[in-house]
Amino acid sequence: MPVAAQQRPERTRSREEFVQNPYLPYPVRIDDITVESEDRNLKTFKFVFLNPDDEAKFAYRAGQFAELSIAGVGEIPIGIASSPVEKGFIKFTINKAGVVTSHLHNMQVGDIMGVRGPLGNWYPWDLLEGKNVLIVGGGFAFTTLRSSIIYMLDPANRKKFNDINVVYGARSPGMLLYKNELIEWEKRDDINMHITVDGTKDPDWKYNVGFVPPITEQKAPPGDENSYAIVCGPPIMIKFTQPVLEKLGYDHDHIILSLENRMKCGIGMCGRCGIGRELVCKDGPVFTLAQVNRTPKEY
Amino acid sequence: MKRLLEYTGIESDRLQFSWISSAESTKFVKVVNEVTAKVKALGPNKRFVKKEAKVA
Amino acid sequence: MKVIKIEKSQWSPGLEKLRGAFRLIGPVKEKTWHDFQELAAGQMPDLAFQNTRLSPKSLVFPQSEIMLDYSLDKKDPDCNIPKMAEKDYSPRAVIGIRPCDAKALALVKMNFDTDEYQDPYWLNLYNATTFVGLACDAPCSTCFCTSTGCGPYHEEGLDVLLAEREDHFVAKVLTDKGARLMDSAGWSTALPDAAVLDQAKSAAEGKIVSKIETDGLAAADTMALHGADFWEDISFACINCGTCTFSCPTCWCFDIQDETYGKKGVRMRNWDSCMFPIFTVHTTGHNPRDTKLARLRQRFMHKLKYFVDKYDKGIMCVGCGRCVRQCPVNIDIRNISKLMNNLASEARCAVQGS
Amino acid sequence: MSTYTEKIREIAQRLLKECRVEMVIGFRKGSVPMMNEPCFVRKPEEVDALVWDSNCGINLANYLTNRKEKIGIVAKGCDSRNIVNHILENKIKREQLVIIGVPCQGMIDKRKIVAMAQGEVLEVTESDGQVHVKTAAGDQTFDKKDVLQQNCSVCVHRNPVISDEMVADPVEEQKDVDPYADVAALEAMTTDERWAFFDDLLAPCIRCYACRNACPLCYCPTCFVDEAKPQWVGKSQDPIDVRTFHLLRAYHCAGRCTDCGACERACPMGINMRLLTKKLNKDCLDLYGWEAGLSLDSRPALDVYKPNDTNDSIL
Repeated sequence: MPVAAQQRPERTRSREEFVQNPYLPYPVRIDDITVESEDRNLKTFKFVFLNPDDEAKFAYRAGQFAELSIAGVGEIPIGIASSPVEKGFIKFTINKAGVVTSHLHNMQVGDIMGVRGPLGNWYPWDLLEGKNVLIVGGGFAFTTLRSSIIYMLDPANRKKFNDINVVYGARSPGMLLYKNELIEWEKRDDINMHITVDGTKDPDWKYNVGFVPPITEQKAPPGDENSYAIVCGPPIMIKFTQPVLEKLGYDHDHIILSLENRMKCGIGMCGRCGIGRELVCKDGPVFTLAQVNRTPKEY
Repeated sequence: MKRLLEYTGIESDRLQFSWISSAESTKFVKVVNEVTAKVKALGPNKRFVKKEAKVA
Repeated sequence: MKVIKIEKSQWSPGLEKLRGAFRLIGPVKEKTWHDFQELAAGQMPDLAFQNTRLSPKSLVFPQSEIMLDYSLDKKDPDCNIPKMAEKDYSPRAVIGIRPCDAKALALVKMNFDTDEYQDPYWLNLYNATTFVGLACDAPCSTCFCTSTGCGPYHEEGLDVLLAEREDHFVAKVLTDKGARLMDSAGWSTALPDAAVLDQAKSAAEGKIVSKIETDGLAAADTMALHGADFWEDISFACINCGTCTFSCPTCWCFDIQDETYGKKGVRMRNWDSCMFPIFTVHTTGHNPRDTKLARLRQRFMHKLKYFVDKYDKGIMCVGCGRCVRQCPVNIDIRNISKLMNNLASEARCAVQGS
Repeated sequence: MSTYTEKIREIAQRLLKECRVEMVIGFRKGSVPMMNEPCFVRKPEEVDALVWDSNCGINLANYLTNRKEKIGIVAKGCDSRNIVNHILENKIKREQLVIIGVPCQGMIDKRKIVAMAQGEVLEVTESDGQVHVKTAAGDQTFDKKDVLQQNCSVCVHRNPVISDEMVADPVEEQKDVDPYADVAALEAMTTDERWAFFDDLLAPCIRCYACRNACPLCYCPTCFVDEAKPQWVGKSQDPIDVRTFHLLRAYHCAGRCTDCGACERACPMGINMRLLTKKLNKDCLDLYGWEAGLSLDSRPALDVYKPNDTNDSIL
C-alpha cells in the first residue's frame, strides 16, 4: 500500500478538511543538471524543496514515481531515481521525448518548478528481505533500479538481503546511465554487476557485449523460492527477458515488473492508466508477472 | 477562408491574402500599408479573442 | 425518517425562503429538452420532465474547471508556483434531481473520495449541495434503473425525496442536510403515515419495462470476457465520439491541461473519454488501446466488470438510458451486457483470480 | 421501403454466395425508435439482419476508410458521393467495392418528431409518405415531407451517382428547391447579427466530436484538435475554443462535403453545424461551379488550379 495510506488520520467529512490538495505540487528548485547520455537526450535533474518541511511529506520508497510539474507546460510521471537513503534532494532522469520533457531539457539550474508525490506503490522490500534479488534493467528505465540498488547497498540495509545480481544494458557505452556509480558497484564484492551494451567499437570496453536477455541467461543465478527478479525496461526487452527468467526457474509471482502507461492525475482518479481493474498509477506501477497475466495487456 | 470568417461575423478586412514574390519589394510595402490602414479603420478586434478561458 | 406534506400552495413561497440560504438549481426547459441550470429570481423548477438531456454530474464535476492558477511573471516571488484557484462554494440546493442521477453521484464519489486521496474540487462542490430528489412516476421506455440496484423511488445519494401528487408533494427527509433545508423552507407539516410512498414506489417500479442482465458478471473471468469474439460485431458501428461518456452520470474520467495567457496561466481539468485515442496514447506513439474495438471494449468492461470487481457495489450504471437514447449509431449497453452475461454464465469459471 | 429491404438482402446474399465480397456493410434494426445500427454481414445466411427505412441517415462511407477487404456497401445518394470522394482521396479503391445503390426518399429527423409528439415516442412506422408515431399519450400521423431532415428536404442528388447494382428504379430528383436558402438568409444579416447567431448556435456544444467522427471526410490519424505539439486549439469549453474547432473542422471539408447531414444527426445537442459547411459548398458552387463527389473523373475544386480561377479576395 502506498506510504500515504498509513499516515492518513481518521477522516471527518467537513469541507475545510481537504487541506492536502493532491493536485498541488511541492515547489522545488533545480539544483543540478548532469547529462547522462552521449546523445544528450537523457539528463538527470537534482531538485531541492523550497519549503524544507515538504521533504518530510515527500518521504518515499524505492520504486515509487512522482509527477514533475512545470507551470504553463504540464506534468510528466517519472520514476524517482534518487534513493530514500539519500537526503536533502531528489533526483529524476528524464528522456527528452514530448512537450514537457523537451521544455524541461531547456531549463537551467535555479529554475523553479514543482513535484507531486510520492505516487504509486514500490518494490516489495519487506517481502524481499532475506531473499536473493536479481535486477534486470534496460535503457533509461534504470532510474527506479538505481534508487533500489543504493537503498539495498546502504550499510543499514545491505545485510537484509542475500546476494544481489544486476544485469543492466543499453544500446552503447555512451547510453549507459550513472556510469561512475556503475563502475563503483562493479568493484564491490557484495553485488555482482553484469553491465552490457548491444554493441560497441570501443576496443577497451571491459564488460559484456550483447542484448540483455542473452546476457541474463548466461550470467543471472537460477531462480528458486528464495529468489526474486525485478525487471524494468522497454517492452521489447521485457518480452524477451520473461522466457529467459522462466527457463532459469523464476516463476511468475517471483518476477516483479514496473509498468508504464499514459497518466495525468497520478492519484487513481482520472481513469486513464487502467489495465483491467488495476490502475497503473495507484495499484502499481509495480506488479508481479502473475498479476499482470490476470489483467488485459493494455499498457 | 475570408468568406467563411466574414460569414461567421468577423469583418473580412481583418484577414488579407496576397501573392508577393521576394523580388516584389514595392508591392510588399504597398500591401502592408493597405492592410494596416484597413485594420486600423476597423479598430481593435473584440470578437475572436481569448483573454483567458471562460470556464467554471 | 420524517415524512412531510408540502401543499402546492406552500411550494413556491417555500422556495423563495430557500433562496435566502441556498442558490437554487433545477430543471429548465430548453426547446425540446431539459437541463439543470441555476434558477433566476422568481424562476421555478420545471418538474414536468422525464429526465434532463445531459446528466446533472456537471453540477459537481463541471466539464471545464480551473484547478490551479499561477503567475509566470519573473518579477513575482511566487512565479511558477501554482496555487489552488479561488472558488465559490456557497450552499446550493438542487431541486428535482432524479433518483438514478443521485445514486450515480454516490457511485462516482467512491472514485473522488478514497482513503489515500480526496479530490477537493469534486467534494467541495458535492458537500456544498443539498439534493432534493423527485421520484419518477412516469419512467421512460429506455429506463432500466430497477435492474441496476436503483429505482424510481431510490433514496441513495438524496437528502430529501419528493413525490409529486395532485395538490401536494410528499417529502421524505433522509438526512440532516435535508432536514435543515426543509426547516429553512418552512415545510414542516408532518404526515403520520410514513408508508404512504411504498404503494406508489411499487407502482412506479412496475412501470419500468426495460432491464439489463448482469447477474453473472461478478463471477465471470475477466480475461475470458476481454477475449470474447462478439466485440468486433458490436464495436463496428461505433464512431468513438464522446457522446455516451459525456452524457453518462457515472463517467468521471478527466484530462488535465495547462493554459497560459501572457504573464499568468491556469491548470484546468476537462471531461475526457476512453473513446478518444489520445486518452491512452504514450509520448512514444505507442497506444495500448489503438483500435475502436479496444476502446469500446474498455468502456463496457469498466462499467460492467472492472468496477464490479473493484468496489463490489454492482455495475457502474444506474439505468438512466441516456447513452442508449443519445448514441448516434445505437450501441445499446443492454445488448452488450446481455452478451457479456451470457458468456459469463456459459464459461462459469470456478476459480476467479484474486 | 420494405421492397428496398428485400432487394438489399437478395443482392447481399448473392454477392456473399458468389464470394464477390467478403462483407456487406449496411444497417440493422435499432433497439430504440427512429434509430438503426450500422453493421456488417459476412455470411449469406445472416443477410436477414439488413434493413432499410427512413432512419438510415448515418453515412456508411465513413466505415470504408482504409479497409482492405472486398466490400459490398449499401449507399444512398449522399453516401455514394462520399464513396466517390473516398476513392479520389485514396481511402478505398474502386475495385474493392460493390456499391448497392439505393434511390433515396429522404431520412426522418427524429428531433422534429420528438418535438411534435405529445408524449415519449414509443414506436415509429411509415407507409407511403405517411409517418405513424405511437407515443405514451396516444398516436399521431405526420406527412413524411414535414419531418424530413433539413438536408433531405432540399436534396437534389437523391439517386446514387455511382453504383454496381440498384435496389430500385431511380427516384425523381427534386426540382423546385433551393439548397442554399438558409445560407443566403444568414448572409443577409449584418456582421454583428451573424457573430451573435453563431455564438448562440455553438453554445450547447460539449466537444464530444460526434460531428467529426460521423463524417467520412474526417479521417486524419491525429486531428488538429488532438495535436499537442503544437497545440492549435484549447481543449476547454471556452466559447472561442469551441468556435475555433467548428470553424476549422468545417474548413477542412471545403469542396468535399456532400451535405449528407450525418454530423447534425450524430450531434447529441442537435446543433445545426451544417450551416458552416453549406456556406463553403455554396461558395464552391458560386466560385468554381463545383459540387463534391459527383464523378470519379474530375478532381475536387480546391485540388486543382485553373487559370480562370477567381482571385477577387487576393490583394
